Amino acid sequence: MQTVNTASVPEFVQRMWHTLPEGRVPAKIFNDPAVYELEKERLFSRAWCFLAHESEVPHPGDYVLRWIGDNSIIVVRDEHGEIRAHHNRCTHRGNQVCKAEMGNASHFRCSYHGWTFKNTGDLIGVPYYREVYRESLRKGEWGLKPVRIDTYAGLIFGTLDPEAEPLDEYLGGFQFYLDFFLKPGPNGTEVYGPPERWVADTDWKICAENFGGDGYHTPVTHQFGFQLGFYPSSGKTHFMGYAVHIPGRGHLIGIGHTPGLPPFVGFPEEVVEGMQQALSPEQIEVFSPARMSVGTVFPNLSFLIQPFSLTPKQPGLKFCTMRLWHPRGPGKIEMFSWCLVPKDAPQSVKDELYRIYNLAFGPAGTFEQDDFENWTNLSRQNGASSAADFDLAYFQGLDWEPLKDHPGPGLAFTPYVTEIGFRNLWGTWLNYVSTPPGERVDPSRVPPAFHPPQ
Amino acid sequence: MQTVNTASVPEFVQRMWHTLPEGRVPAKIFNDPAVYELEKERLFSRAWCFLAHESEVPHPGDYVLRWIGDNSIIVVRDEHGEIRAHHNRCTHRGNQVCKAEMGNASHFRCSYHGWTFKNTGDLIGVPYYREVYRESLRKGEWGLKPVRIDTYAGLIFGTLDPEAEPLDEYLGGFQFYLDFFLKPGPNGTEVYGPPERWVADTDWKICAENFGGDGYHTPVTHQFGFQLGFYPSSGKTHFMGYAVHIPGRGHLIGIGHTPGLPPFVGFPEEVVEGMQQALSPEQIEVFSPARMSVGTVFPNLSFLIQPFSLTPKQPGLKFCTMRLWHPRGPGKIEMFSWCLVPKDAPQSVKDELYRIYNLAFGPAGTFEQDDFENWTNLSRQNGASSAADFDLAYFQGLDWEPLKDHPGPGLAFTPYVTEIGFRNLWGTWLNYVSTPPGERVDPSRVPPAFHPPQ
Amino acid sequence: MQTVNTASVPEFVQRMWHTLPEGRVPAKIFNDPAVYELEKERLFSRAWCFLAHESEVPHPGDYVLRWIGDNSIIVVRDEHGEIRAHHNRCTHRGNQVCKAEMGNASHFRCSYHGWTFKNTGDLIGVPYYREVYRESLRKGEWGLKPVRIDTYAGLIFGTLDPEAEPLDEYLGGFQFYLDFFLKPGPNGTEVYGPPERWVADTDWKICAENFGGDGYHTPVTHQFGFQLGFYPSSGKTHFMGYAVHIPGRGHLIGIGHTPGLPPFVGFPEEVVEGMQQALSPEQIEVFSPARMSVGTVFPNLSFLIQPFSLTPKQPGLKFCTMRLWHPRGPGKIEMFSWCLVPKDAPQSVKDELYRIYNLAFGPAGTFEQDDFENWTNLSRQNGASSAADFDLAYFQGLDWEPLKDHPGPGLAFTPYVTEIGFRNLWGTWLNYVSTPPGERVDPSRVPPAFHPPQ
Amino acid sequence: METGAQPRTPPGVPRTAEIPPEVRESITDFLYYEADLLDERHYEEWVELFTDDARYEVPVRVTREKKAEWDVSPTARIIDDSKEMLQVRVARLNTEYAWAEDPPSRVRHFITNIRIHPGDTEGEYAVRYNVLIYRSRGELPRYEVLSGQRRDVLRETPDGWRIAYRQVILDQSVLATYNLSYFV
Amino acid sequence: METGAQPRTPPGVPRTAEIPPEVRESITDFLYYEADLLDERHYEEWVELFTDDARYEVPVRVTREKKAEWDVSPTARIIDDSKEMLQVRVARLNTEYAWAEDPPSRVRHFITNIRIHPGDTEGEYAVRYNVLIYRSRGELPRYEVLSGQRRDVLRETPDGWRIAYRQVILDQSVLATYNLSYFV
Amino acid sequence: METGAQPRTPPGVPRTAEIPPEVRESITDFLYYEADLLDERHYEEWVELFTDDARYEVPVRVTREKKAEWDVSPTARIIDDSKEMLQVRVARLNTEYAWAEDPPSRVRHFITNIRIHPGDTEGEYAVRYNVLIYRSRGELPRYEVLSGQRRDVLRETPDGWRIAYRQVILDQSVLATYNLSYFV
Ligand code: FES
Ligand code: FES
Ligand code: FES
Ligand SMILES: [Fe+3]
Ligand SMILES: [Fe+3]
Ligand SMILES: [Fe+3]
Repeated sequence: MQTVNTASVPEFVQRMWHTLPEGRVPAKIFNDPAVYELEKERLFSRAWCFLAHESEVPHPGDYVLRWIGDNSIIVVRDEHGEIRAHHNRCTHRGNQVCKAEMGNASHFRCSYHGWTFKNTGDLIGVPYYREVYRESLRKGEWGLKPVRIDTYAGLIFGTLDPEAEPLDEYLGGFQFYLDFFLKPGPNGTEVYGPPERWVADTDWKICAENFGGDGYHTPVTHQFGFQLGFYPSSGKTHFMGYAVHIPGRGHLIGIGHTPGLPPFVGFPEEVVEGMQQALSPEQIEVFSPARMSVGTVFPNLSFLIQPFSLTPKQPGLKFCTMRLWHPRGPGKIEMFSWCLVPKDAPQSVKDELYRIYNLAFGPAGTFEQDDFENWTNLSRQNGASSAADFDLAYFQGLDWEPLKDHPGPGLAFTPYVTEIGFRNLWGTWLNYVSTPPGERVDPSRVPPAFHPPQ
Repeated sequence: MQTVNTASVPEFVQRMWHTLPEGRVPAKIFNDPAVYELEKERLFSRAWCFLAHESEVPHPGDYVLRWIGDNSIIVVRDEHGEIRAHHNRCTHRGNQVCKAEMGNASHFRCSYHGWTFKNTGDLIGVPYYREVYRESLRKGEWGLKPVRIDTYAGLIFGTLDPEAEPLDEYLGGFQFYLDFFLKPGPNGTEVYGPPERWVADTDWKICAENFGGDGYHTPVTHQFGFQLGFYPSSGKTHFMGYAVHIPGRGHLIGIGHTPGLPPFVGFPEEVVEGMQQALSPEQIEVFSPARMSVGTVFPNLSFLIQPFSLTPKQPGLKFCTMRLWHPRGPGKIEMFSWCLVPKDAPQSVKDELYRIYNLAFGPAGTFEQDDFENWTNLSRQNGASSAADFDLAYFQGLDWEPLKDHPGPGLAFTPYVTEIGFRNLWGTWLNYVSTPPGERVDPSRVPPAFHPPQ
Repeated sequence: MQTVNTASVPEFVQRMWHTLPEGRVPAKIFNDPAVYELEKERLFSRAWCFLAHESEVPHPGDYVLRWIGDNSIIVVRDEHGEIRAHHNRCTHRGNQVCKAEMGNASHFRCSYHGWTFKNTGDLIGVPYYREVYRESLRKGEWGLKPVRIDTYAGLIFGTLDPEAEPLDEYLGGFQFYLDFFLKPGPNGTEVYGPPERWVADTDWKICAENFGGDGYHTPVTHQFGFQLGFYPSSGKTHFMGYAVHIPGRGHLIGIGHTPGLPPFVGFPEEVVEGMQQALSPEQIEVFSPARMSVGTVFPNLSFLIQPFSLTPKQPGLKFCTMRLWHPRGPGKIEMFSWCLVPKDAPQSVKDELYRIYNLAFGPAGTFEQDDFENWTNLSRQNGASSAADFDLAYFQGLDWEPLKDHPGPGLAFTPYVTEIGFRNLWGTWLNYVSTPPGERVDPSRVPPAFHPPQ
Repeated sequence: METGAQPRTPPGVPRTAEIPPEVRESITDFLYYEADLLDERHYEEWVELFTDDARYEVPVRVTREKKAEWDVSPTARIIDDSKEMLQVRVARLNTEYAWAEDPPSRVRHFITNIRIHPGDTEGEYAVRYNVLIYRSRGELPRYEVLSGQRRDVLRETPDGWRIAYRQVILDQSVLATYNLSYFV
Repeated sequence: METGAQPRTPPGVPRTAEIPPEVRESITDFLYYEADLLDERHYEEWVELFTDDARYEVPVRVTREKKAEWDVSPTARIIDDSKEMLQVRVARLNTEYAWAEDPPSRVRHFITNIRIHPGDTEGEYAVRYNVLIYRSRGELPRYEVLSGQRRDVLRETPDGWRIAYRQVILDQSVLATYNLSYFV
Repeated sequence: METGAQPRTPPGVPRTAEIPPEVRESITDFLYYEADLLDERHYEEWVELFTDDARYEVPVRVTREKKAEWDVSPTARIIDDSKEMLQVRVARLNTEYAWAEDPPSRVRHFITNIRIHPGDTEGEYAVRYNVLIYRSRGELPRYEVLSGQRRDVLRETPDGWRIAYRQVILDQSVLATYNLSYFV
């Protein structure tokens, strides 16, 4: 849209190239209409965006309706078992051809004039074709507009950018860490039922940052958990562990440690075995001591594994949640929250994990409630005019040194509580929104997120 | 507003000059904030916009409140029986002087400071005139701001453009076709009660197009009618008939034929007689065989005559609906739906026609429901970012030849189902929104809607 | 924001420099998105904005939450009894640190990561400070961002402009008139309970103008009062009295007279004594004969003293209301309505004054209802496109002469009903919104609001 | 000006005494049962709750001056159905082609303020009550709330209560909904 | 913190047994009748349903911390009327100059959750119930919904039930309405 | 497709006769009492109204085609609590750290359309009713309205009625709220 072009990159965004390396982030990036327009034009139009988990469309014809930016996308498994994504827009007049969140369909028939598309996207039916079109319509060119997709470990991503680099390159080694969430066993994970969906007046970015490893908020935002005795830990050691990020890519993870925890504590026995088969020695070295792990795939997909229980003072089980912080306007999101369970686990274990997840997350979740309380308030405050020249403090770990002997990709730091990865996250974001349409986004332009003293 | 100027004609609108003649229309014109601003500034500010039917203000003092663009307009019959239109804005501070949808008033008294205007618009009362104004207020200059109006066959139109050509020229011969809806007898039509009004998240343009003669959607969108046995026709012959448009003017009509129908079938006897008196031989030639007719006066007033009945498998009666697709924001309309009945018909016939109309149209209408389902979904999909470079297929009849022997004005094509008139409609729209304020809109600039092979 | 700069001062605002001195004001200034952006950037960011009355925060730790423009501001009395104002935004991530409208707090603890600020604004608590910040965070620099404040007679004002002239200069002599509302006795006024708050679709400016002394609307908008016999006055003499404004400053007041009223009629005895002690002879000369007084401190704080009673045909008591017309969007306000009572009056008098105020003002007030009816309708009409080239009539008193012997500051005119002060009000407004960021607003640029014949 | 269209029951002083408790209870149960049939989309059962001579009216509401004679149009209707016509609507909803209700709306009828008066005919009761209708649809968070008053004539039959007449006065003149594909 | 202002009836365990069914029924009918008078704008009849010593209070609701002592202001009121003052409001509405209600609002009161407790005085009952108020006005599709709880004291009189005290607790601190030109 | 999840009570013909009036009255009173405890935030008393074996379910609602088998997910839940879990939520709300409810929401539950059927067990009743929930919070004029149907199993105990099972069917698939920090 002509209403968004280089000229309209707000001053506070341009300023960020200088302030970010010094640990300052302009508050207004967390809620601004012009920023939202930039993100639609330059970020969600080019990044690999999460669409669905393969287990949501297990059978031929199964589909779910999802978003890339503000575009409705059909994710469907075709008759041959191949997963495809199409724009949910009839090519005749643009009517919505799929109206359900999920279902099964061999074809989509438009309810306006009846054009019919196979779930492969091919246009196969045009009423009165001979009578009114004669030669003038080439059906082959008018199928549903396809969306380029790729998958990793059950995750289906899509991008609107034909020039986008392959998903593997985009993930840039973060797969090493994703496996912890996605490979609890040789057969990986599945979703436990459809996601919980709701809307909130929060900017998506603060959520993505928080789940990028904000261990700093836990003892305060979720203080009730300590108060009621859900955590053995006093909060004293809560900051310990590792923070890892992929420079220039934005992806990041926090891995919390509590000294003296037994390996893989809190996982059901079956799952521990599964992980030992599915993970590499390096991955096991990194994750087996973890109390919890939380990470974000740039821009807006996050994962969390943490221990919790239905009542306080229990040993606690480790559940896994996957969440998408989907932007739906300036300072607005639509939330998708899934519980991932090990495909190989017995149903009783899956049920128990889901129920624990449910007490903590989802719109009524005891953790989720307080996170959204903070994020919605924060977004409102950062949307005010005075936020345009208000810099937020991102100083944690500015001068730290990365770990030398970290077995995984990316750069690792200790302790877990730090803001190094966040600076890389916002540097990556800045790189996208500063790169005009037509130019390629060059990861090497992202400034380093830390600078140890010489 | 300075926020709208030539510079901000979106790229996809400019592109249309090239794509439209090839049968491609950018999807985003059907829902975009910048397009809405353009339409306010360049279309509804210059076109002849429908205000009311004369039968809505039969007596001196009768008024109704209507819109031109986003401006509230009082349509009132003054003491001398002359119909007038005024801006509904007090000239002192701009307060709304008329607050009811309809009523009768010899004058409008502003409830803020009491300035009083005759229904002619003249300012006749100013409190404390002598004490506070002395010489400084010339009452003669401060009446309600008048709106230029003109009428045809009971229809009252208004325009905000003092330079606008006369209504007759603007209609450009479409009167020939309007008569079918407006002259069921020597005394024409009247409205049956006040209009039904409701709002919807649809762009007005897709509605105007649909009622410009989209016979293509009927067998699909309104398939229930065939299913339940309301139509004898199988749908097989549904595409037959004529489509007529006025080049450069946008007006268009579709006239559906079903082979072997008796003339004027479905009209009450009295009405048939009335039409035979009121219509010319050429008009009778065109309309007597029509199964149904549906047309749009550019930009957003439409008419439909179609047969329907209270229960399936009845012969069916032909009712007439008039509807205004009034824009109320980007991708939003306020709907006005009237039933027109022959003034001369007996009350029992009027009642029956209205009841049939009512089962089909209005917010609960069995036809209207499904039209709005499609239009709202379509508008939402076409409002997404990806719609900006998504072209819709408008190929029907690209290379057809107009009929040589058509007795009416404009260009006629057969069969009825075609998109030729739609291309002329959007070409006319494009001409308006591309013509900057100050310049005159030149109908001859509108590209031809078809190009037969040499 | 780059979306607002000199280039985007609407044409109708620029036109005002010429039309205002002739008594014409473009209707669209009373409801326009671009105007609202200008006001955020240039007016509310620079003017002295009313925050609270000192009696709302009587004790150390007492706070209320208020607005400057669209920014949330904490007004708090610190431990030493000093009143302070802070941005309600945590300096770490921008979370809202104070969430209640009023309360008492020695410190504000952020619920996200636990940063803790004293009510002086000082940052005194940072979790894991040593572990994660080491040297990198200088606490001294990261307290709550302070807002510059100043007070007059119990009124607390704040400004976001460090360059703003002192409050005294800004008030420019209007204190003389404010005293009538604020000094009913040596100890001044206090609020009677928290304000009534509600929202309405009206532009704040028409409210500020109305309470700047629009005696012209009273006999019409509030005609019921005469009808039911609440006022002895027939309305015939309603226009009499004085209108005063401070040139270039915008402040203005209307003082209504009814011939032959005894001095200070309608005030409780105790209050009359109080005023005689608290006011100067000049002030007493001006106010003792007043039937009522109503005035506005530029931009959006107003006061009214008028007589009213719980039932008609009573002598009536004079209550005082203070109101803030706070903008919350284009053509939208949030309303704050307080009742001010003399601090020294007996409780029974305070109770009675409040109850009378309550019958007249607040969302259910018999006067307030009709004012908002007019203002919301007026704002809607003036928000329409056609309002951009529609000039409103501001002719009252264009050629009047100011009174020679007026004992107070500013320029005084008689009668009370005139639009001279309104022209100065909008001239002052025009001066602010026309002065680009970075430049100083020069009061001398405001055109004279009247020009007597030479 | 009153909002009523003909025939209408004036507010009228409560006449409890005349209505036996079991009638109050069974009419109340009937109205809740009927609402549940609608909200669960049991349309065939629902339409059978109307008598063969039933009439179902939703008049157009118009914004008029206070002094106007009516604001409920005596002529214009949104719905003016016989039982046959209601059956047509139900039959339509049961085809595969009622696009407006596929996916179906999520509708809830909140019935309150039930007041019962003896009808003009033996065995009939004039029942006036308020109805708030909540509707959401599709995967959008948006919802709509309609408010109105229903004015029924209920008839006692061997099969239980039946609706002989229903008029629904909606509290909007420009309806804030894109369609009434559900029953109010 | 509780939302109540004085005097208030605590939720209290239901005491059905103490309230005769006919009292429940007639109080319920009375409240529905009263609501209908308001929604049909029969204001003169309506105001006569108050006792001469009646008080009608709508306190200001304030957003406070959980630990605060009150969130219903003990001092600030939106309305604090005697019967005479209510009569003034009604008289005003009946002039030609009540602009805020011309054209009139379309208002509907939804009365639910009626709970009746014996009052402190013989023949009085403390009645606590929820009220949802829907209002639309003019030719705009917009509408507003107010929610609150009414806390009445109803008195039995020879003419039937009368309202001796009414307090309406509204569930907003910044009211989402441009005026309260209608009765809550 | 029906909206119900298992176990569900079909609309079913009213069976008033089987429910003694005093049971109807006391169940009605109980539900109003319970709503008031929630709206006044007496959570400890409230949670004690559940039986020790109670289950409280809020299933996820999904937008499906008309022909789909379900739109209330048989697996996905927003809440799936035992009494212990409800007690955890209440304990949390009573800490100083339940930020989402400090300041507290202003919540009002409007209970309507109560229909009572005999339960499967002696002394139990299946109660199905509609609930409209109004919530506003903070100093913003915005509010939200949730609509749903509750399907309870109430058990008679020496202490009065207790909730043995509650399922709340919400009428949205994408919830128009940023959290459910209050009980639906
Ligand atoms: S819009 Fe899909 S077939 Fe026409
Ligand atoms: S605004 Fe109409 S008289 Fe002043
Ligand atoms: S946002 Fe306040 S402590 Fe982090
Ligand atoms: Fe968290
Ligand atoms: Fe159609
Ligand atoms: Fe006023």
